[in-house]
Amino acid sequence: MSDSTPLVEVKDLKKHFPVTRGIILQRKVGIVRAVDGVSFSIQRGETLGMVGESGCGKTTAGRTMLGLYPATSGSVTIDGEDILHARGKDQLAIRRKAQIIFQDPYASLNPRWSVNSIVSEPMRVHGLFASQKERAERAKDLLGLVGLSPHLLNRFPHEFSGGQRQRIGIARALASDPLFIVCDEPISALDVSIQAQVVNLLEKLQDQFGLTYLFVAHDLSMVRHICDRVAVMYLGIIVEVADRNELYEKPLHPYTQALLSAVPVPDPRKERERKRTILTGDVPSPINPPSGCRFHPRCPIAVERCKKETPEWREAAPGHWAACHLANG
Amino acid sequence: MFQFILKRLAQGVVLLLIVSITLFLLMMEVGDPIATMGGRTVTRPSDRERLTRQLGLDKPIAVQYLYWLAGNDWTQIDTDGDGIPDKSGTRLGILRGDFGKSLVTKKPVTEMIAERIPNTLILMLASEVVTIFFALIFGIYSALKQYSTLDNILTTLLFVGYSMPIFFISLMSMYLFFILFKKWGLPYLPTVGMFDPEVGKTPLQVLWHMILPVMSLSVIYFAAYSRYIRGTMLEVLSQDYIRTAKSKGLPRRQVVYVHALKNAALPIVTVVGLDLPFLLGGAVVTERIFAWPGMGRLFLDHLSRADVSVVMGSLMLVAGAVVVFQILTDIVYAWLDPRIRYT
Amino acid sequence: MTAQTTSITQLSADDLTAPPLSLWQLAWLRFRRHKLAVFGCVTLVLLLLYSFGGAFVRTEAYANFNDTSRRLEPPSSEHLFGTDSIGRDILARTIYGGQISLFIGFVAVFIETILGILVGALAGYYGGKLDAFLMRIAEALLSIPTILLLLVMAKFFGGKIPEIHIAGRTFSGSVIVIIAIIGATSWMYLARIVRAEFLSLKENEFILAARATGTSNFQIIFYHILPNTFAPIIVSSTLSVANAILAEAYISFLGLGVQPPTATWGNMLESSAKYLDSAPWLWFFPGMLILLTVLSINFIGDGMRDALDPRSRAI
Amino acid sequence: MTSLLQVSGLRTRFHTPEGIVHAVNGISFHVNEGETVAVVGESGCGKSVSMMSLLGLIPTPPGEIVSGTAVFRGNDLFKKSEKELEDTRGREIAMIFQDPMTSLNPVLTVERQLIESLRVHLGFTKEQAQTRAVELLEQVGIPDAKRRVKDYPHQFSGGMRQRVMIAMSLSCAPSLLIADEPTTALDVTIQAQIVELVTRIRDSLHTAVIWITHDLGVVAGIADRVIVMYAGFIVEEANVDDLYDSPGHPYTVSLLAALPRVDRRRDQRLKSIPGAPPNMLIEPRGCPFAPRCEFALEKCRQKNPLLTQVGPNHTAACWVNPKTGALR
Repeated sequence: MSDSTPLVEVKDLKKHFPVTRGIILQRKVGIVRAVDGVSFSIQRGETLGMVGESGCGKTTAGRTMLGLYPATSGSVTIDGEDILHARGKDQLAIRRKAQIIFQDPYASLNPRWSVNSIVSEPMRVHGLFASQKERAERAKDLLGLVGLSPHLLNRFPHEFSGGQRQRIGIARALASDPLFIVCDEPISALDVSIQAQVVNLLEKLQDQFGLTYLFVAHDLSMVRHICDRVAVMYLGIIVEVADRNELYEKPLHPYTQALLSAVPVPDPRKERERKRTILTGDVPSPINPPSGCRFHPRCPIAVERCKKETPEWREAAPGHWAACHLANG
Repeated sequence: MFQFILKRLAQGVVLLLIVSITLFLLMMEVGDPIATMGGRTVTRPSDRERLTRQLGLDKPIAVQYLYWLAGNDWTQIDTDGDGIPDKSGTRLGILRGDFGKSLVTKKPVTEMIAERIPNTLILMLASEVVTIFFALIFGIYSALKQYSTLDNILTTLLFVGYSMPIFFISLMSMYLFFILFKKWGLPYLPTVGMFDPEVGKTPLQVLWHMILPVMSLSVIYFAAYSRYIRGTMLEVLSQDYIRTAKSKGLPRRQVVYVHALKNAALPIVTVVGLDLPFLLGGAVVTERIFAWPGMGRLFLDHLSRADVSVVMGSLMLVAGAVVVFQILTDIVYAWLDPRIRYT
Repeated sequence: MTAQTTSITQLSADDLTAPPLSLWQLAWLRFRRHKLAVFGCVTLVLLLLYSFGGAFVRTEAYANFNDTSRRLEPPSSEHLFGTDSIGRDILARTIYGGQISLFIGFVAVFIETILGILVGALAGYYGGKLDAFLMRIAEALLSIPTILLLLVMAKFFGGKIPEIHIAGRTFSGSVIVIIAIIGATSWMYLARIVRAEFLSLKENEFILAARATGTSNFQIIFYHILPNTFAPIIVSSTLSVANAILAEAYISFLGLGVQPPTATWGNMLESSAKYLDSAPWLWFFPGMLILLTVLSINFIGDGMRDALDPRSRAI
Repeated sequence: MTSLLQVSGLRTRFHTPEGIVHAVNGISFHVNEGETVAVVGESGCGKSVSMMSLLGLIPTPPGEIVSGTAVFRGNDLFKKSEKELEDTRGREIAMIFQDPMTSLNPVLTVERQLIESLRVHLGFTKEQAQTRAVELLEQVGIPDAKRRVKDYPHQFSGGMRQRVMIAMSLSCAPSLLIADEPTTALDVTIQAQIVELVTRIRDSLHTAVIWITHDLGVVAGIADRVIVMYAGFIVEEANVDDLYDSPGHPYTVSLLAALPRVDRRRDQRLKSIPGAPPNMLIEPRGCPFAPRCEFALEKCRQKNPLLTQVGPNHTAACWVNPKTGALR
């Protein structure tokens, strides 16, 4: 990590979805501010965790930054190149460097394609090898790398279990020799006993190839385990970022505090003694986010000021950023 | 909701315009209307020319369409062929409710349709009612007793009904209930027309004459409907909320008739609602076989004589009904399904 | 770390959850279990044999030969299905009529399928204005009852296409007309199905993965999404063959379909209603053949629906 | 003290075109009055199927309860007629399900769904039931209950719907509540709310709870006793503290080791369990966990160990002591 410029830089990324009504002639009646101005950077070889409740925009952020949804505004550079505004060949070249793995092991592999076609696709699209045979050889190597037997190359996804499918998805993501992988809730659909397999594999690959990850998840325990730094999202914005131990041990934002206190711990004695901050109510609609601090209607410590003023994004401790009027590091 | 209806109506009007233009263009080429007028052949070229002018058939298609659509009472037409318009038009156009006059009968199309519509509706609605009644009973029974012997037998029979060409079932039922019954000295069913001319058009006569055509139509619709209802019921019965209802210890009756049927009603209502306007078109084949004086026969007879106004009139009537019923179905759907609100 | 390496090597072929069968093989296994579908297959093969193999037994000239001295003869050993109102052998005519009826059914559906896939795929994948435009056309066509639309079109095209000669045989131009109009008026249902499939599939994660890699739209539409819509397309197209055969029968029955001397099962029935009592064989045999064909195709379609159901992942 | 529910030798299977799915393979357990028992296992281990079997909620066919008894308050549930079972369901044993989005009927108002059981089981009049429905909603913490009772399920958020489900299931004050992964579909913050709610209501009504889950964290907070299931078998049963302190089955040991902790700094890689759970289409032979077990012996592949006492109120089905690796 001698290179101090970050591999990935996201600046003020916004993704708004229009809300339309009507079946045929659609009319815009509002905007879902799914991602509403998100900035962060990821160092080479680092894993940044992105956590939050469902609907907070973490998945949309991960997908928009790869251009899978057209961004409303903002910029994303990967290895110095702007992925959102590149076109044609340039865009293809950047796409090669950034890949994504998904949550649903059933929906993320084309059921009509053999493992070989799936894993070779990125090589084919990017013209990485001259012949199909060479690509198949490389696909075999990749299968070995993710812990699958290379002779399964000509099988189809439905023959594999969820965990095995997730490995195939990882092999596909590795096929174009990427620098950066967005892990879009890669383990949340898997059984506990399989989750550890996949997480260990991701870590092994990171060590081996110096990969950089954005790890989107809602499982805070797993995020603490795998990530170097963690960003907490709430209603389309990031409310807190810090190194993992700093964040989990000294959370500054009341939302992060509540989130952490809600995570159950597999230890009955500890559980009995724990004091929980139980948040009331649900996440408000991202169509009309609350004024001021977006968390104020659910915040246990909110004051009058929180309703009016949007809190400033500030560094409360070295490397520990939070957006809360009341947080002091 | 009101806005939604207005919007849908506007879309419907556009749709109808497109449909009418397309059909009008097609109709221009289906044959020589003069040649078949009133069943007698016009041979003298001068007669032909005069008739063509009178009917406005010498005008460009666009103008003819305009006359058909909006009438020609605002313009002068040239009837004697001297190139000088001499008489103002009399047509009001379909937009103002004037469907034109039939070339064959010279009667206004609206009058002819009004004559036929009741005949068609009585036949079609009777079939629809019979069909839905039995299809609901069977569809629900069969879904509740899925894979029972009776379900299996009936489901297989449904396939036969579903695959049955309407003329085949009509001819077979005529053969059985008319010819064979007559031969065997049993009371036999009439096969032609709506009533016995000797007795007159009494309700009893119509009812008696309806039995065979309604039966033929019902067999075919029944198969399609009950397959659909059975499928919908099965789908609904496998939903989580049915399991919830059972877990609450509700009696089976309540689970089926309140929880399941109310949900299954949504798609069923939609399908029925969307099918209803097509009933106006009549059953061309059935009406032909049973010599039933309905819309289908009207359409068929006048199509073969290239009688544009009648054919266009009946087609546009159906298309218009389709548009209206689509909106009605949406409204009913919104009323039945609390999840849907049109704004 | 040693535990990790052993765990990886332990994952081998025997860890697979399903046997090494392709999706098509799985579908075939399920299809075979559907008794009615198997019955439908056998019947359809027999019908095809009857129509196309029968040509080796009876010549077309024989089928079109009218012996006015032997009109309306009931079935006998010489004329197994009897003779028609101008003394032609009905058995021979059902053989040649079957060829045309089946030919019309399959070719019309071929056209329908191509149109339906193209319209559905473009509308579903690109959405927006293109979708709105294509779906309005579909709606317009759907607002007129199919049979009425078919009749208008049959009348419009009637007699406009001259006779065609293929392999020494003459066909009425109306065969082409009927194929074209059935194809042109039936694609809307399939287009809607394909569109719905595309709408849901294009949001699937494997499509997102392909887009993240940089795969082109063309490849995504035709290599990624389309193969995943084959199941409903096949089912719908199979059932459409039955509908196309019925549609031909209806318009021919009404006299606007395929014109004589070319026989179809439909036009053999045209004036048979007149002989309801005196010559029931006139309508019984062609009618029965249509019923059998449509029924067997519907059975096959139902079997395919079960076999290709995407919800059942296992065998 | 006799237990509220005593299940013995329950065996449930499904006849599918692919073969017989051996979903539950002879399990026995009991639940005492007012006790919370957690049933833990991965997807497909038979935990939901076994509980739904008790209430006769398994669709038959394809499901079939092959054998077993389930004595609830002295009567065998499996011997009850459909009518008697209807009287038990909702009245004595209630159930809540995983997905609050699909478990409520979308076309009936919440009120309609709440008053049903009150009227069927308790013979309330419509007015009484309506009043009670509002009280129930207030009890489960739905603000503005009087107005919201007229709403349809889709007008509620996921957490609120689960509250409605809970209100519904508790309306007749059942003595046993079966909660089938009630928080799996919810966010952690909402999960905490629901867990807190169920605990509170359980304590006030003295209801016994069977809590089905795969989350060992939730179990630690709510359960008195834990049953661990694997491949249709119960592999371990213990009081909650004993289970976490000294798990007696290698599967439980591995599960706990595979779990990262939110309250601890990371020290090493997670210990993963190799392979995947067995195919339930194959008739089990030997210990079902043997192929993935680090202690597996030849014996394990031949014979499935029975649940044996490994401590006070602690049973495990394993030939080996996972702590020492020695044969028991």
